[in-house]
Amino acid sequence: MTQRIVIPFGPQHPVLPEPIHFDLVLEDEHVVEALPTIGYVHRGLERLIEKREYPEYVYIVERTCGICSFIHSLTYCQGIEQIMGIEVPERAHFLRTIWSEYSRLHSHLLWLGCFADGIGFENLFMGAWRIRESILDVLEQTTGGRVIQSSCKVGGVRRDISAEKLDQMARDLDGIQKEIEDLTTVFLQDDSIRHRLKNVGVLSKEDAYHLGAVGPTARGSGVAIDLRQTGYAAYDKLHFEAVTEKDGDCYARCAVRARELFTSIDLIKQAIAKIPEGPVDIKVTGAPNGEYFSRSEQPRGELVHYLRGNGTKFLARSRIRTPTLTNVPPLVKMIQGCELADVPVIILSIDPCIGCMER
Amino acid sequence: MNELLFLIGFPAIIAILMLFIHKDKLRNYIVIPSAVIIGVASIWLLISCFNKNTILYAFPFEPASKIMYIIELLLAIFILYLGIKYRKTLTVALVLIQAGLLVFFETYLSSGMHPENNLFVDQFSIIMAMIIGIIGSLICVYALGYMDTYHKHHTEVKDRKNIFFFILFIFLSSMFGLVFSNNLLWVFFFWEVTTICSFILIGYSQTPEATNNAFLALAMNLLGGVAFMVALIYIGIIDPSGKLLELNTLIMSGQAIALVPAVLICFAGITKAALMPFSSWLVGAMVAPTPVSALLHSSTMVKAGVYIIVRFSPVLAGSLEGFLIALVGGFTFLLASSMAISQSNAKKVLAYSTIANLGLIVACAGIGTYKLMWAAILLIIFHAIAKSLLFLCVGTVENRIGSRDIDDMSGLIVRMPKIAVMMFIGIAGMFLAPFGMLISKWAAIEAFIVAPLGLLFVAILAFGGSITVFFWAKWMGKIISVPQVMERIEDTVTKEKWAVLYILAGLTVVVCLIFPLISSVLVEPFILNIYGQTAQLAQANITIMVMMLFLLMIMPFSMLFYRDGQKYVGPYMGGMTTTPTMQFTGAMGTVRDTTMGNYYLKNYFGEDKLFMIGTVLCLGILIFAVILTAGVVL
Amino acid sequence: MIPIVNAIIYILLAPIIGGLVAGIDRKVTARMQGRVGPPLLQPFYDVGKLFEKETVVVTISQNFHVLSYLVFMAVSGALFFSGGDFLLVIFAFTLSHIFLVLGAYSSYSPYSHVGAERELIQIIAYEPMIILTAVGMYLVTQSFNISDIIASSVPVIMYLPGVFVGYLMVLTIKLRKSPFDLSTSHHAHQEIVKGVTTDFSGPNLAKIEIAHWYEYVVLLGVVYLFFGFNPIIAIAAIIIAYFLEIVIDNTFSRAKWQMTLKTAWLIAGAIGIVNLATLYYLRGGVWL
Amino acid sequence: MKYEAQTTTLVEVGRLIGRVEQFRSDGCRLVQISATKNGEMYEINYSFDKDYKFENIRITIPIDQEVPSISGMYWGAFVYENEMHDLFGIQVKGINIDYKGNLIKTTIKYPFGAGAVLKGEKP
Amino acid sequence: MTYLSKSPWILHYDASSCNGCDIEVLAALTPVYDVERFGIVNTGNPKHADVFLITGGINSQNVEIVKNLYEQMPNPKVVVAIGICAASGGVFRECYNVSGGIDTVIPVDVYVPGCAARPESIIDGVVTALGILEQKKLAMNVNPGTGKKSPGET
Repeated sequence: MTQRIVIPFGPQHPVLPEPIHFDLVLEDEHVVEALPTIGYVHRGLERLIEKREYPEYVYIVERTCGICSFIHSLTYCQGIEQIMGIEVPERAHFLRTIWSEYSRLHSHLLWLGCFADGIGFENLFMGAWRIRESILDVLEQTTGGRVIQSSCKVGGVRRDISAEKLDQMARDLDGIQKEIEDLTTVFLQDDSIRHRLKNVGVLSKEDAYHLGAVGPTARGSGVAIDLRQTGYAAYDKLHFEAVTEKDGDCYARCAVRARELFTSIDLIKQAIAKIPEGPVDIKVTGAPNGEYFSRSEQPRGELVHYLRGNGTKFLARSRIRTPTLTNVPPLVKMIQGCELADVPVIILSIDPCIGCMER
Repeated sequence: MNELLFLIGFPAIIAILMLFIHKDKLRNYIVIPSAVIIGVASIWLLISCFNKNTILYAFPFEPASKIMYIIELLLAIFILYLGIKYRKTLTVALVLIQAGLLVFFETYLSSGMHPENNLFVDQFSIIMAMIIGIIGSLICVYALGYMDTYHKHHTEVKDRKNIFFFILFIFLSSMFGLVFSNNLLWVFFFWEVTTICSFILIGYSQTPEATNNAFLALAMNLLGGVAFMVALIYIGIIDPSGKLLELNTLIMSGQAIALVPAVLICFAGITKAALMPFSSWLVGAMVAPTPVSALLHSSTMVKAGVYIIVRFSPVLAGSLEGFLIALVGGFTFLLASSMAISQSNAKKVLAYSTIANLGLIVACAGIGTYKLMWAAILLIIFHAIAKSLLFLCVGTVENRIGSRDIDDMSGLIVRMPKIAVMMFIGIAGMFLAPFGMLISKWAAIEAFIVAPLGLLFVAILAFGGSITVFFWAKWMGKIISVPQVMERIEDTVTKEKWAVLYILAGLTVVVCLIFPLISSVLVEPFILNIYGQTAQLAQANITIMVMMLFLLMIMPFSMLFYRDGQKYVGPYMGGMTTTPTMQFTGAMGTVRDTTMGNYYLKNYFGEDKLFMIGTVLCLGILIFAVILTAGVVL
Repeated sequence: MIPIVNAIIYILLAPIIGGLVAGIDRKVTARMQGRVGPPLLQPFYDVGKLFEKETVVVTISQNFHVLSYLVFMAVSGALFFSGGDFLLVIFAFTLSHIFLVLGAYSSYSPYSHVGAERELIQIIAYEPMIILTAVGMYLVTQSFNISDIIASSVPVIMYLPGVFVGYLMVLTIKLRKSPFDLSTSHHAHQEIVKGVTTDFSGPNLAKIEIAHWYEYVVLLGVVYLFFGFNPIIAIAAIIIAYFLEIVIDNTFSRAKWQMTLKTAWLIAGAIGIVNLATLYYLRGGVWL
Repeated sequence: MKYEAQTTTLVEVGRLIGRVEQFRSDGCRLVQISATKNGEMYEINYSFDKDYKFENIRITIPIDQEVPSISGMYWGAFVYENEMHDLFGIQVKGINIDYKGNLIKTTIKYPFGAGAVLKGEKP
Repeated sequence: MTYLSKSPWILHYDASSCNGCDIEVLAALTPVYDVERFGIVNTGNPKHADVFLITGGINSQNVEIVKNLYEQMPNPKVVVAIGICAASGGVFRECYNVSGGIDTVIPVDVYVPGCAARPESIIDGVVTALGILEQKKLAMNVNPGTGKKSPGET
C-alpha cells in the first residue's frame, strides 16, 4: 500500500487572495479526496441589519464583496423597492444597468487574469488586468469609486451621468472591445491553454442543474440560466441572449465568460442608446413591511437577497445567498479525480468569491 | 591450485558441519571464523595470483566427474520428487529433459573425452572470488543475527536454520567452483547446484507464495540448464576429444566453432541473470529472508549468469547473435529501471534495479568490445558491493520497523541514523557521481559510442540512466524527510550486523577511491590478455572524481557551522498550524496527519504493462537468436 | 594552468553574468507584459536582501543541502569552463540537483515534497537530452572534452540542428520557464506555492539563487559549444536563444508533468536520436 | 423594470420531503434554503426555480425541532443545511456531507439562533 | 541604506475582507501600477516575504493562521494593514465574528486607509514600510537575534 500525500491547500495560497481551504489527498498527483473548509471570511454581516436602518444598510451590502459590490447594492435596493412599492425613475434603472454591466466587465476581466495566472500564463494576466484598468477608470469617473461604487440607493441612484460622458463611454467601448477581442482570442485559441482546460473539471448538464450551479458555471454546461432574462432593472428593454457552451469543462466556462464580455459591451451600448431623460432618484419615506426574494445576475451567477421588513426602519432579516455558495457542491464534484495541477484551475473556474460566499 | 581447492572445499565442509548444529551460539562461533577464513583466503588468492595471467591446473577429470554425475542425478530425483509432490508439471518436464540429456551425454559422449586443465584462475576469476569470498561471507555473518530476529517475528515459519546455513555455505562453495572451473561440464555441475540452492532458499518459509516463487525460479533456471546441456552435447558432437570442453580453449577457438555453444550458454546465463523475459523469478525471490536476496542478487547466483556471459563476450563480439543478446540486456535495463519507479517495496526496487544493472552488464558483454568488457567488469564489482549493502540495510530496517515499504522509512535519519547514513551511501553508490556505478555507466557510454550499433545503446543508457535517478532520489528523500518528532530505535541491532554493514559501507566508498588500482591491477591485464588492448578512464577525470568524493565527504561537516543563529519554524502548510507530530485540523473539523507519499507514476511505469512489453520484446529477440543459431547448426 | 585559471574566473564571474542575465530576463519579460519592470540590477538587490535576513529553517540539514547544491553547481560549472569532460560535467550537475531535491525533501512540507517529486520528474525529462547533446558533440568533434570541442573549427550546429532544438527544450526546463516550470518558478507558483524552494528563506534562498546563476552560465555555455567555430555568432546565438526562451515563457501556460515528460522524451527521442543516427550514417556507418 | 411573481406556500414538516420530491420530479432546481428566526419559531424557506418561475415553500418549526435533510434529492443542499446548523443551531437529520458544526466556525455559537448575543449587547 | 528597501517581497493575506482591498493589492502588480519597478514581488510564501500585506478585520478563524504566517516570516519583517477594516474592523467592527483590527493579533507597522484602499495608497504604505524595515534591520544588527530551538529539534 503506497502512502498518500495529504496537502492542506490553503487557507493561504497564492492561487486565491482569499482564504479557502481544501484537504487534498493525492496519489501521485491524482486527487482522490478533496473536502473544502470555508468560514475564513465569515464576518456575520447579515446580523448588522438589526443595527443599521435599511437605507444605511446599503453600505454594508456593498461590502459583502468588493468585486460585485454594485450588483449587491442593486439587488438589495430592488428588493426594498419592491416591498415598499416604490417606482424608481426609468433613467435610474438604465444607469443601474450600465454600472452592472461595467461591474461584470471588470469582474470577468479580473477573473480571466487570475485564471491565466492560475495556469501559469503570466503575460495574459497582465494583459487582462491592463484592460480592466480602463473599465475601472470609467467606474471611477462616473461613481467616484474604483471597486466599491456606492452609487445605488433605495429609490434610485446617487449620481447621474452626463450625455457627453455617455457618448464618450460608448465610443471608448469600441476600443476596449478590440482589445478584449485580442485577449480572448489568445484565451480560446492558444494550444497550451486548451491543453490545460479541455476536459478538465467536467460538469454534465444534469449535474450542473441539479447540484445548483448558476452563472457561467451552469452556462458552461449548457444550462441557460441568466437572471437578466427576468427583466429586472432595464434589462426588459434591452435585447441579449444567454451565452452557453456545451462541454461543461474549464474551457467552456472560460469561453462563456470571454463571450459574455461582448454581451456586456453590447448591453451597455444598447442602454446608452436607449437611456431616457429624467430624474435619477425619488424620495423614499416610510419603512418596508413584507418580504421578497430579490434576484439578479451577478458576474458569478444568480444572487438572491431575501429581505423581510417588519414595518420598522430595521429589517427583520436579510439573507444573502451568493452564487459562489451554490457553486460549491458542483465544485466538490468537479474536483474529485482531477490532477493536482488542475485543482487551482478548477477552483478558479467557478470564479469563487469567498468574500461573498461567507458574508 | 591448493587455494582453489581450499576455497571450493572449505565452505563445503563448513556446510556439512552446519547441518548438524542446532544451537545458535555454537553456530555463531563457527560461522564467524569460517567467514573470516574464506575472506582471508580469497584475499590470499588475490595476493598470490594477481600478477599472473591465466593459470591452468590439470586436475584429474574422471573421478570428480563421476561424483558430480551421481550428485546431479540424485538432485534430479530430489527435484522430480518435489515437482510431483507439488504438481509442478513444467518443472517435472524440464528435469526429465535435462536429466535425459545428461544421461545421453554421459553415456554416449563423455567416454572419449579427456579434458586436462579442469581448473584455472585468472584476474576475472579472482575478482569474482573476491566478491564471493568477501561479500558472500559477510552476508553469511549478517544472516546469523537476521535469522534470529526473523524467526522471532515469523513464528509461523519452521526453524530450519541448520539447513539454511548449510545451503548458504554450499552456495559459496559452488560459486567458487563455478568461477574456478575450466571444464564446462564442471561449470554445469556447479551451475545446477546454485540453481537448486536458490530454489531451497527462496522456498525457505514454506508458505504457498514462497513455494510457488521457488518453483518459478527453478523452472526458469532449469530451462537455462537445458540450454547449457544442449551446448555441452553440441560440443561433444563436434569435438569428441573433449578438448573444447575446456573453457579457455573454447573461447580461443573463434566464432566459427564457439558461437553456437556460446549463444546457448549465454541463454542459460540470461535465465540465471534474470533478464527479461525471465525477470519474474528474481522479483518473486524477494519473499525469501533478506540475506538470501542479498546473496542471490548481489554477489552470487545472478552474478554467475553475467559471469559466464562476460566470459563468452569475446566470442559474441561483432556477431549478430551477440548484438541480439546485448539488445535483450539493453531493453531489460531500460524497462526494469522504469518498473522500479512504480514500486514502493524497497526489496522490489532493489530487485528491479538488480535486473536493470544485470541487463546493462549483458548489454556490454553482448557487444563485447574491449572497452565494454572493461565497463562490464567494473559494473559487476560496484554493483555487488553497493547492492549487498542496500539489501542488508533494508533487512535491518525491516527487522526493526516491521516493514520493507519505502514510504514507511520516512525520518529514518532520526530513527536509525547510522543505518540511514549507510543506506544513503549505498544509494549514492548506485547512481550518483562520483560513485562506482556511475563511473561504470560513464565508461559504458564512452565505450558504446564507438562500438558498432552503439547509438542505440547510448540512447538506452541516456534514458535508463535518468530513470534510475528518479527512484533512488525519492528513496533518499524519504529517508531524510522527518516528521518533526521521532525517537531513535536503532539500539537493538547486533554487533555482527553492525560490523558487516560498516565493512560494506566502507567498501562502497573505498572501492571508489581505489578503483583505478583495481582496474590497473586486475581488470586491465585481463582485458589486455584477451584483446591485446585495454580501456581506462583518463587520469584527469579520475583526479576530479576523487576530489569530488572528498568534497562530498567533507560537506556534511558544514552542518557543524550551523549549530547557532538559526530560527526554527514549522514547515509551510498554507498557514495551517500543525502539532509537533505534523497534524492539522482539516475540513469537517477532522484532525489529519500530514503524510507524504512518493510518486509512483503507475500509469506510465506500471509493472504489468512494462513487463508485458519487455516479455514480448525480449522473448521475440531471443527466439530470433535461437532460430539464427539453429540455422548455423543446420 | 589555463584550465585552473578559467575555473577560477568562472567561479568569480559567473554569478555576476548570471545575475545580469536574470536581470535582463526580468526587464524584457516586464516589457513584454507592458510594464516597466524592475531595475537591471534587481536580482543582485534581491540576493543582497536575502543575505540580510535571518536564517529560518525547518531542520538544520537544509543548510547543508543548499550549500552542497551551490558548491557542486559551481564545481560542475568550473569543470565545464576548465575544459573538462562533458559527461562528468553532466554528472556533477545532476549531483548538485539531487542536493536541491534532498533539501526540499528534508523540510517535510507537502509543498516542498511535491516540488521535489516534480523536480525529479523534470530531471528524468531533460537528462537524456543533455546526455545526447554530449554524445552529439562527441560524434562531431571526436571528444568529450569541452576544451577539444571548443577548439574544434567544425560548425557543430550544422551537424546537430536536431540536438540543438532538443537542447533548447532542456533550456526551457532548466531556466524554469513556462510551460515547463513545474517544480518552482520565479513568480508565485499557483499549484505548489514555491515548490522546491518553499521552505528555504534568507541566506539559504540566496544561495539557491546564486546557484541558479551559476547554472545559467553553464547552460548558455553549452549553447556556445554549438557555435564554437565563431565566437561572434555564438554570442549572438546565445542572445537569440535566451530571448526565444523569454518569448516561450510569455506565450505558454504551464504544462502538466505528463505533458512535460512526454514532450521532453519525444523531442529527445525523435529529433535528438534521429539527428544522431543520421550523423552516424553520414560518418560512414559505424552501423554494422 | 419587471418584478417577478413569487409564491410562498406553507408546508408541514412531515410533508416537506414529499413536496421537495415533487419539485425534483418537476425538474426544478434548488435556489436556496434559508432560515429566519421569528419570535420563538424558525421559519425555513426552500426556494425552487424552473424557467425563471420562482416558488418557495416554508416550514415553521419550534426552536428545538429536528428537520429532515433534503440532500437526498438535491445533493448540493448540504451547504445550506450545514450553514443553517452552524448559524441557527437547527438540527438537520441525515445530511449527506455532515460537517457537524465545522462548516462555518463562529466566535459565538449559533449567532443567528435563539439567545445569541451580539458584540456590545447584554444578554 | 540596505538592500532590504530595494527588494521588498510581499505576502498577501485576506483575513476576512470584502475582496475590495485584495483586488487593489493585485492591481498594484499589474501594468498600470507595476510595483515590480521598486523590486516588489508578490511571493505568496511567508518564508520568502519581508512585507506582510493584510486586508480585512480579523475573523476568529483566521487568528491562528495570521499568527502562523507572521511567525514563519524571517526577520526583519513589517506588517502593513490595508484598508479600514484591517485598521479597526471598519464597517464590520460590530460583526460578531470580527475581532477588530489586525493589531489585535500581530503588531502592525503601517496602516493604509481607504475603503477600498486605492493602489496608490497601498504602494505608499509599502514604501513607508520599507523605512521601518530598514530601522528593524539596524536594530537587529545591534541585538542579533538569538536562535531559539523548537521542541522537536535536537
